[in-house]
Amino acid sequence: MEYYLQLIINGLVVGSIYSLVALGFVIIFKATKVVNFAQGELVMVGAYVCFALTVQFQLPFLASFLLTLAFSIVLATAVERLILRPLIGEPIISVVMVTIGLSSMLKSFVQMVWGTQIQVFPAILPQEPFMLLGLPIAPVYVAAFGLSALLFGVFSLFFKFSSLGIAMRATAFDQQAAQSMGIGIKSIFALSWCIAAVVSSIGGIILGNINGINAQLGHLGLKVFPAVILGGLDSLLGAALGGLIIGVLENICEGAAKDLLGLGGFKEVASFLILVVILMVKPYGLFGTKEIERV
Amino acid sequence: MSMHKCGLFYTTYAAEDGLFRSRFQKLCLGLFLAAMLALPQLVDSYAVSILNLILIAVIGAVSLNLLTGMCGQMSLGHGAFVGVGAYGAAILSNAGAPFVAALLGGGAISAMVGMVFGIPSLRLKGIYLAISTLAAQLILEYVFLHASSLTGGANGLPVDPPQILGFAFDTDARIFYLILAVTALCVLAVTNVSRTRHGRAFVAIRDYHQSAENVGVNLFAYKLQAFGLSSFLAGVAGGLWSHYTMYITPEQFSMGLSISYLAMIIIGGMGSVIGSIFGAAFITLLPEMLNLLISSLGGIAPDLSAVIVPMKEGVFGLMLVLFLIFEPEGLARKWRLTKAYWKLYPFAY
Amino acid sequence: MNILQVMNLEVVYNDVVLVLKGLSLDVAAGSITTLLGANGAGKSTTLKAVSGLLAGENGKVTSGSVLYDGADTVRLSPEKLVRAGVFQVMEGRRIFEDLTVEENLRCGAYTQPARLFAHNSEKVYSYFPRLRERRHQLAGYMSGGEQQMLAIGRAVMACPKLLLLDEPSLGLAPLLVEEIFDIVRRINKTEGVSVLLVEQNARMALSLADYGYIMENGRIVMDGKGEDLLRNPDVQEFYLGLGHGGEKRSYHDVKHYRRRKRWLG
Amino acid sequence: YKVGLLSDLTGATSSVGTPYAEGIKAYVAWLNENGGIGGEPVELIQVDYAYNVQQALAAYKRFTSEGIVAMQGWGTGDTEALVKFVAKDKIPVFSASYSAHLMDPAKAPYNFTAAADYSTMGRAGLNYLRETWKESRAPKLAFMFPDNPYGTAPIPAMEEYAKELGFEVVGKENVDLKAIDATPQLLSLKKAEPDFVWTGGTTPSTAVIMKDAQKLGMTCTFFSNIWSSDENIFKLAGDAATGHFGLQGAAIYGQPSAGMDLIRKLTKDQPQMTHYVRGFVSAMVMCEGMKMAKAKGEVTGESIKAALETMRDFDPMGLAPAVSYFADDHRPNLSVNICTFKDGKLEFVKTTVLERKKEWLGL
Amino acid sequence: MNGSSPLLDVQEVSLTFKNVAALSRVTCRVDKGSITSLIGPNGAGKTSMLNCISGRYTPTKGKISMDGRELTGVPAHKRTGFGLARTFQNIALFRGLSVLDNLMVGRHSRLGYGLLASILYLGKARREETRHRRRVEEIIDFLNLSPYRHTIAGHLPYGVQKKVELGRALAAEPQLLLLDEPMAGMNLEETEDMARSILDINEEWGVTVFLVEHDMGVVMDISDHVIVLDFGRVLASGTPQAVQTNPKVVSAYLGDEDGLYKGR
Ligand SMILES: Nc1ncnc2c1ncn2[C@@H]1O[C@H](COP(=O)(O)OP(=O)(O)OP(=O)(O)O)[C@@H](O)[C@H]1O
Ligand SMILES: Nc1ncnc2c1ncn2[C@@H]1O[C@H](COP(=O)(O)OP(=O)(O)OP(=O)(O)O)[C@@H](O)[C@H]1O
Ligand SMILES: [Mg+2]
Ligand SMILES: [Mg+2]
Repeated sequence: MEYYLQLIINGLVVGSIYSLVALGFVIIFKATKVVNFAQGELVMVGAYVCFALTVQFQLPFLASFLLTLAFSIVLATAVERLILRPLIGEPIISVVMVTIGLSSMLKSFVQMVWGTQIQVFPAILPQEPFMLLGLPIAPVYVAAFGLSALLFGVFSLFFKFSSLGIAMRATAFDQQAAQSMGIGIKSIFALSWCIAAVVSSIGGIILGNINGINAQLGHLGLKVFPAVILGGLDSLLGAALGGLIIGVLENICEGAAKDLLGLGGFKEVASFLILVVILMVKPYGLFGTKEIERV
Repeated sequence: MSMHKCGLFYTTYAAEDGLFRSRFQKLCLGLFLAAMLALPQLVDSYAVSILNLILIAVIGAVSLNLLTGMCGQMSLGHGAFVGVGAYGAAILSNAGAPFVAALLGGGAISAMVGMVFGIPSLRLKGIYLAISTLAAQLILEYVFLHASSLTGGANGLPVDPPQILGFAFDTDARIFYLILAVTALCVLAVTNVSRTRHGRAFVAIRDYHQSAENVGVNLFAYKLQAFGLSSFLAGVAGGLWSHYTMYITPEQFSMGLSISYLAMIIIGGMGSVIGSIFGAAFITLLPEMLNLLISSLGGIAPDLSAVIVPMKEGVFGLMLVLFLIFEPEGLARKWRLTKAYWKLYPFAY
Repeated sequence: MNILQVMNLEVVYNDVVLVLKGLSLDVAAGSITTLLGANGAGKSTTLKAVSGLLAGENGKVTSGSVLYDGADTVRLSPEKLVRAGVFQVMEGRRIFEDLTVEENLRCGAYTQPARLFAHNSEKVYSYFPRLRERRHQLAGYMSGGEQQMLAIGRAVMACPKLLLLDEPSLGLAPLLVEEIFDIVRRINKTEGVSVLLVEQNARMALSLADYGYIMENGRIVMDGKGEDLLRNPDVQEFYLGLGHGGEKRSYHDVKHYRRRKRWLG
Repeated sequence: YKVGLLSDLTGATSSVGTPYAEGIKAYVAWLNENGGIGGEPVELIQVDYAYNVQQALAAYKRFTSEGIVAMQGWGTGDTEALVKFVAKDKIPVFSASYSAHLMDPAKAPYNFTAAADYSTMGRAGLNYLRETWKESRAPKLAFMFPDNPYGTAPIPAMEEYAKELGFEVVGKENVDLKAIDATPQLLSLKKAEPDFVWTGGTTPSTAVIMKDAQKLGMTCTFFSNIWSSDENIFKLAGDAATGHFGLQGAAIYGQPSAGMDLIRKLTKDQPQMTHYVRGFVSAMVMCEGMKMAKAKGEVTGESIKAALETMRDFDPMGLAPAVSYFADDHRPNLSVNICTFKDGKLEFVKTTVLERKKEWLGL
Repeated sequence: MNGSSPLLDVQEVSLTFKNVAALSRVTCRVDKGSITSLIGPNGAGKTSMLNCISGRYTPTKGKISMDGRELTGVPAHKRTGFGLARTFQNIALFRGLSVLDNLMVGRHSRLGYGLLASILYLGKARREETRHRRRVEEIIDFLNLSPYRHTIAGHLPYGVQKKVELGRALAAEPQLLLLDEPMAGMNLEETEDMARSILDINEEWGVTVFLVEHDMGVVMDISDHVIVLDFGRVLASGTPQAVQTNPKVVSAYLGDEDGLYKGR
């Protein structure tokens, strides 16, 4: 029993990383209706930039952290302007494909600048794990957990109560109508990408602390899909919880599939399998907004 | 002075409906086919093998276009459906089935699997469905790897080159004719579907599923048919692939393959059969061209090529982005424009 | 004093389709002006050209000018124009369906300081008591009329000086049409908002408006005071559906020939 | 002579594929400066296939149409996909995919490798651990590997050999190559208290395992295969790696030998990864085969293969255990370098040599 | 009234969404050969009623039958087989298909060949296509759509799109045609045109029409029978003359008496 309990805790802990990345994804979706397949690559680029500044340029961590955020903002603005804005109003598959193209470009960019070797992050956070119910937990995960909780709280309030947040949701629903309200949709788009890129870079920095970085780091983005879809694409709560749930499910499945079915390596598939089942029951995820379909 | 008709007039509906409406078009097609038939004799085996890869990709792309471009059901698992066909055909072939039977059998298995994974389309739409097909991709990859008694698991599965009536298609040039024939049939099949009842129903579902239902289209049945037919053809592509490469491993049917099929139909033009053909050629040729470029640069400036190598993936991404931004209707539109120009030539205005 | 002057406006869509071909009209400050015309005549295009929303649809003003309060606004972005007091209620309501009624109103008030929100929303709720009942409901689930009220409510929130209304009566029940028009009149009278109204419902529009324009094919073909236009026999025949004696025609009597009389313009 | 070089410079395995390809190129460049193959240079045609089988296939076709006589391959997927082609076209291939079934000429007549297969490595590791095991009870063994062709390849062979040696197998867990966390798998293993754990992934995934194991306070010793323990292990795992073992098919940079002196000269004392050394060796063995073929007559794919199969105890300048191939057995040797992780460095321990058992061929 | 056998019979139909009762115990009928109109304030449940009939919504309670055959429980796509076709309040054309193909989709349920025949496109499929194409061309002529035959529907002007939608519904050769606000957003000329088409469809083709419309000018003029809904209930039902003088209808829907002409 304790074994399963530990699996659950570990799942929550790892899931918080997924939540963190998923939140960035949902922010973009909520404000622009863009399904961003390059989320993982945004995370990766953030990690690399911070790495370059701290290790290659020997800047103090705080300085390089802030510079990384600044870089993310520049990158996000450029991406939004050059790549996504021309696609406003195109069908979903085009937008998906353009972000896939973007992910290739970002990956290639990282390989060109930093090569394909594994790079190691300086240890920013304390390494000494602490115990929770008999399970040692690395401080990195606590940081991820705290951060995703914080971001979730802040952005939930932001989207619910602030004018800007409401304007973002309005823009996502109908850009032209939003424009007619005097909402500057260009700045809304740029802003939402910036927010998401900043969140992602922070995620990248945390992730880099776990196991170094290489050009394959972006694969984490794939992990985020079960999380956001499970939670509902446009729900921050969904992203936060979805990440945790997927984390836990993966752990449980790993344990249970072993114990019960003798299947190995089930972890990776499990989350997707469960996802499909849940979607069949709740087609818009747990907290996603149902598309209003009236004729 | 004789009068030539300007523009095309049809006297029957059937004639208007024909695939190749003018004598000129028929002539072009004939010339094209003749050129294709002569090609293996004229170029080296590398070029023929690239053609083979393109033709197989054409089937995959055309079939994905049927599902995604025409019926509007985005699939991120097409590569895995190709894989199902590849394994299915390989297993049947190894069990002694004749090539044609193995190929069709592989397609049939793939069609069944595709329909099973099409079931979520009953309830899911748009990106939610896309993600559930991504699940199909990962689940199928898992099966390829773990059903080792059938698929050879990690070690992969060897296949013999195809044989029909004792004739072995064991060189690039020989198998080229076989692949060409199968590809032509598949393309014809999709073209036919696109201009008949089913194709129209697929587009109707894509454009407005509510009203499609009210004109009598059974949404679920037709979506399943789209999934089924699309994966059948994907399976045929897989069968050709496995018999062509003679050795299949799970890695060959990864998510990357699914994405490149999507790239093909995007670059070619969604919903357009001819576009899928262009797209398949483009995406297959792109890395080859880049590699050739890099090799030739390597001779001149080795340092430069080291920088360019990692750009390859970036170029792929950039192509995708540029096409989506500047030519969202893909190469198919370029083709239409060119055709329209030549049709009126020399009276183009 | 004209709050809006449109002079020789030409608008092109997608760089090819010329939709407005030298259109001119004026809106006197504090008045209701109506713009009538067939489908596709370019009425909505005119409004979008004024409010700056053309860019989103690949449309461009190629010549002519739009003077709002005496200043040319052709190059201004829609958000600047809203801040300057030009607000368009778009055709087809275009409410944000997955936002609540109140959130929709907050979008309308986006350019206004937050402290005015309570006061302005109170004003909207007094015009449309039904919206108050539904303030926390998702707007997408409301009926057509309620959505139209919300669309106008959003405009009220923005405190415009010039209100552009595009077919506000579309799909509304007769009672509601009347109600909406009453409210437009009230907004005009009590707040002094100038209104440029595009309508298919010529009878209502002309009886409400101080001045009217009739357009065909991208040009103004006739204009005059509201009541004058109402009495004009051509208008009566083609826009009001009255026979020559001024009595209502029956649809059974409309014969199969296609009437396609156009004013020369 | 033209030789194809299929490398992954941008794909999933590019972090190790790049140094490997560098090693190959360095050797060939050096050889060409020193007389080539009997006076004729070896021309490498390099293609990056981004770890994509279809591109590998196209690259191979390009190689053949340019008339290569031999090829340096790379990963599992592409090597397997080309097995039948190279057999038909009679092109010997040296690849860095050390699956046991590639060693069997009956199945893959034209495939060669310069290092022992994964199964042999695993066996050698077990052999060494058993030798050093002092306690009287049977040592407990567990496996952790990614669920992919490469990861699963040696497991059955190792399980069998472990039983033979008197290990008790207590668990098998999968850890994905891209895993950022191996806690659930380790938790499940922890119950079984293994003494030794095989890690058959890549360096990043091994590092994750070692770190998480240290965190969980596990005391087992890890021994990891050729791709999961290179110089990066310390960068990633820190001192969590200390004391564990890695298996190598070639020398570690700095391990003294004639070949190492050469490499030092060529790389101007820039430290290189063991993959570089292995690529170097692979090219050397291949070129040796070409030289032998040249000595007998024409250099063709067929003659290279024939020459290689007469190769006996060829010493690749001390950079790797001596290599011999037989017409019915393409295992280069059954010798594996065991090294340990100490003081932030890889340290050579010994070379374990196993008997060339017929029944192990291809398994 | 022409003929009194009910083609469509709605019995005690109720429809509730989470907490809204869109329809409550609605009973009404549409006589064969008639033009029957359904009017009522916005949100009264008119579209919901059409949706129940066409199978988009499933009534929570009650029964709908057509020509004596029970419709309840029949999936939407099978209802064309009962002779039912409809148009939508907001244009719901297949934007990517040509006008011709839109109408051919309208005939979908009348074409019988299967997927295999589609793939091969020989013999049977080809003959059927040609045969039905001929029929569709007649409808195109009837609605004066010939200039747009091969135009992509999404590129057409609003008024034409509305007509194409009507054409698509007609292509199914229905017995009962449900029209949801066909005149909305049209000017007088187009309204007259549309009204004329509806009358022709009714008179010449003998199609029964069930019309939802806010344009009282049209409704009162062309209907044989009018049903008024309010808050999901039948408020009144009868001849146009009877309905427009009904005080309940006036206060709930029409407003003052000239509300009648507010439509125009
Ligand atoms: N985004 C666009 N791209 C291309 N053409 C357009 C676009 N919007 C409108 N048009 C064309 O411009 C013309 C005028 O359109 P507009 O919407 O201004 O007409 P309208 O008078 O408002 O008609 P309605 O009464 O139908 O609202 C029409 O022929 C229409 O097809
Ligand atoms: N899918 C749905 N989910 C929830 N409520 C709905 C749904 N469809 C309709 N309603 C509600 O049912 C009621 C009736 O709506 P309906 O669309 O039938 O009105 P209507 O009479 O057609 O109005 P209008 O004249 O504006 O078109 C409304 O209150 C509406 O909010
Ligand atoms: Mg308009
Ligand atoms: Mg309605």
